[in-house]
Amino acid sequence: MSRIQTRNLSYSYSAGIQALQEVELDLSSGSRTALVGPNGAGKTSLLLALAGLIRVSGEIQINGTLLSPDSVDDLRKTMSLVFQNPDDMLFMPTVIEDVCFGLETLGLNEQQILERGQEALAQVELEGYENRSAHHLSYGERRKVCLATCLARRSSLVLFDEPSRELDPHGRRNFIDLFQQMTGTLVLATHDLELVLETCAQMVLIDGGQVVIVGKPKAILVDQKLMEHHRLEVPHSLSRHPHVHC
Amino acid sequence: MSRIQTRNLSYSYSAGIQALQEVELDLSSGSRTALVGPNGAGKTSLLLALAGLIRVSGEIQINGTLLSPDSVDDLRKTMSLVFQNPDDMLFMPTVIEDVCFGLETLGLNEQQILERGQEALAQVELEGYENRSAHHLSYGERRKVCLATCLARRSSLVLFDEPSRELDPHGRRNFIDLFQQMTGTLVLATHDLELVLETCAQMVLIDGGQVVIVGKPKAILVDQKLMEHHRLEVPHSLSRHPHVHC
Amino acid sequence: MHIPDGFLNPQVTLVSGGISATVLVLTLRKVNQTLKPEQIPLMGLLASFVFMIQLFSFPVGVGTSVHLSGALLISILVGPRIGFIIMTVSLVALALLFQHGGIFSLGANTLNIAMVGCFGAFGIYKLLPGKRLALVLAGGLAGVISAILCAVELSLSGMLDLSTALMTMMLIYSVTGAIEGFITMLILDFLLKVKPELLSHYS
Amino acid sequence: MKQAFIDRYARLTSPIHRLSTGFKIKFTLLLLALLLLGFPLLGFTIALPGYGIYTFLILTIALLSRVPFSFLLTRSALVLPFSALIVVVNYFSGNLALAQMSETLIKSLLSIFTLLLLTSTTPFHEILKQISRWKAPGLLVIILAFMYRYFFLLVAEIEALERATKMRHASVSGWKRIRVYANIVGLLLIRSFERAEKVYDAMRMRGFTGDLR
Repeated sequence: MSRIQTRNLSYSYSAGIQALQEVELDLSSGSRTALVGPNGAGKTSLLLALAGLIRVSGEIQINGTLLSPDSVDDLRKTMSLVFQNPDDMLFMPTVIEDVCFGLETLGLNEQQILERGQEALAQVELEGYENRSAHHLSYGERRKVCLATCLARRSSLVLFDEPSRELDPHGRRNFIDLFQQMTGTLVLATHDLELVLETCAQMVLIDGGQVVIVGKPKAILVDQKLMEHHRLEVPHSLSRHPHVHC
Repeated sequence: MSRIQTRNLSYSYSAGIQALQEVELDLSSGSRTALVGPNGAGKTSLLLALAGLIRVSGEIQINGTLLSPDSVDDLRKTMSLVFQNPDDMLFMPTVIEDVCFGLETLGLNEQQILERGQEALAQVELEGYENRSAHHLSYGERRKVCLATCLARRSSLVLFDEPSRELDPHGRRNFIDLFQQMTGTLVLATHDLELVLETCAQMVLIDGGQVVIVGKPKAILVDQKLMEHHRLEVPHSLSRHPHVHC
Repeated sequence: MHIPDGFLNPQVTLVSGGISATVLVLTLRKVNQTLKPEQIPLMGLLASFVFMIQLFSFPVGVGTSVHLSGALLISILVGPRIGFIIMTVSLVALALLFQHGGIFSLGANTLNIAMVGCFGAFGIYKLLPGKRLALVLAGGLAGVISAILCAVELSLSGMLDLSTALMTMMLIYSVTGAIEGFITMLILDFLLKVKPELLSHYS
Repeated sequence: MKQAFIDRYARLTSPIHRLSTGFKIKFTLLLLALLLLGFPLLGFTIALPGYGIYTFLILTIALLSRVPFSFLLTRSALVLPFSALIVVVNYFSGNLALAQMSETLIKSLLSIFTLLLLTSTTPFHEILKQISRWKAPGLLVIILAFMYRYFFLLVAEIEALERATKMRHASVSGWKRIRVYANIVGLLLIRSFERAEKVYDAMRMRGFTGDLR
């Protein structure tokens, strides 16, 4: 379990665009938080910052440890990031090699690594896929392999970037089921507002690199004015005027 | 306007997987049809088949003309396909070159080509973007440029592959507005069932390469058993038991 | 290694430029005869790929980093002629956009990198028996040829005397060439496991 | 990867940016020909006044173009490793002619600076348009166009892959790193082939039959 605290977090691209502006967050250990905002709001930048993958100004503390060039390698041992595009995470010739990649840095021996990998594959219901090449799997299966890489690490902090993107309803349901079983602090950046309602007890609305509001999803997402102001929409399950025709 | 008829359409990958099986469809001229099904159902294959981009067995007639190696070049002059990934469609260094690419094959002169291109950009509200490069645009803007390439061709048949994929709610709303203004026969393959409800009068449920049912979206999508059987879900706006917690 | 502008004298610049231009024109003519439409976007994307990997140095520890020219790899996948065109285009772009190598020394660089890499390394690789070790050998031997060319160009331009130039360039090019061959082998191993149909010529 | 910003200043506005592309290319080539071929052919060894005038000219152009000097200078410095190699080798073989070396270095810096002025004041697509007006082979032009377009995607893909490896391994040995590098390059190659197929489909949909005008 990891608590995340950020103080005065700012980040700008080299082109001078401010992607994050003085972000202050305190996500308690074991919490499940959704980052919601329009495209370009800074959601992905925030995830990358928490993972120490971009240089930001301000402070990030993970479970009390300040994220710094010295501490980042150690902190990453308890942390996973599930990328938006599964193909960015899967670069080994076989599924099991992908799932086990980097586990040796956690101080495991070969036997343990393999066990962890197989266990993780079982959790995502991909037993028997060990020696297949991720490249030949369906999109939904590749997403599952990515999840397995995180599960194998048993991270206490998992960051998800658009985890339901491009999944069909069944694959999305599968993800939700797995997500519900996961322990640890979970942060997800998403456009899928129904997903937020279903899985997260807390949400952070972010726009223009700034935190607009933090609170319960149901309370925030129902506010039509707020949603429209930030180029979002009230999700159908909360809306009283569905846009359905025919 | 183009009527689409298919007879006994089958297609299998080189690996021997049957992607389409005896698909029989008759989409009337000017209709708006959604192709719905789980990942791997054959939606994209069907679009590619209609565009003559893959070799299928069986017959496809577009507005009465049989699709064949001889007729395909002519048929494509009245047809557009909006790809899932905008980067596959935007391959030229500037926006205007992309929008105007291939317009000369429609028998237009340089002056007309440029006019068409600029008009199409205006329709998607991207005036002034002519000399920008696709890599400087946001994802939503790139999707719009893709739409502009179709608009510039004034196609009577437009095929869309996952048009709302990865758009934020605002970008999705933008697409819906444009889609509603388009004339011609429109076919879209999508997982976004709310989009189907909102934009299409007709849907084709497809699974395992076979057409399961053709009918009104509202009538089909509300059938929970049918949806679950085909790894789909009843959309929230039709559902009586929203999965919302907290 | 890309020779910048300023290091070659006019004679060497003109002669190497002339040779490269002639070979390019002949290759283009030959390729145009058999070019399939679907190869056109492929050549563009592969040029982008080659351009990228020449810039993308990968740290391998102890302060050293490696990068490929890609010539041997591309030639194995799409043949030396198309490979040569792709390599030449990427050299033009590297010079124009990244100042890797000059514009007037483009002829020499095309000779040393593209021509030797595509026709030389690939030819040697085809002649040698065995496949995996042949890649390393072909890379290394092609490196030696590049070294000789580079040394001759620089010494004719009065930059280095021939024997020193030969020794230095031989050392640099044969090592980097062999590394190129070795990494090419690793890449082909990966491709064989993941997408063997790309390697129908290789086997 | 910071170097991903190619032609980043090409969209500024300045008197130099407004000049016609054709003129700029011809003028740049003329300048370079004078510098690299002309002076020596005319028999100058160290033509100090010549270099002086040349330097003055391109510094004036640079000033007018509003392209930051720091950028032009850091990019020009890319010739230094090669120059250093030549100097070091000459030093050890005892053939170091200081005057000749410095002239070479000056020439080299000036030529790179000149070329930079062209590419920093002219968008790449304008250069492409111009050379195709001059009847450059259509195949070469379209390859260059594709290369430019997809370079940026590749940069983003490599960045993402690097991040993914960083997230999962703090430090691994050189051997394993080389293998990961090979895998990543292999993966990018596969993607290039696959993207080429899709792009070809997109081109076919818009009437492309392989004819390059």
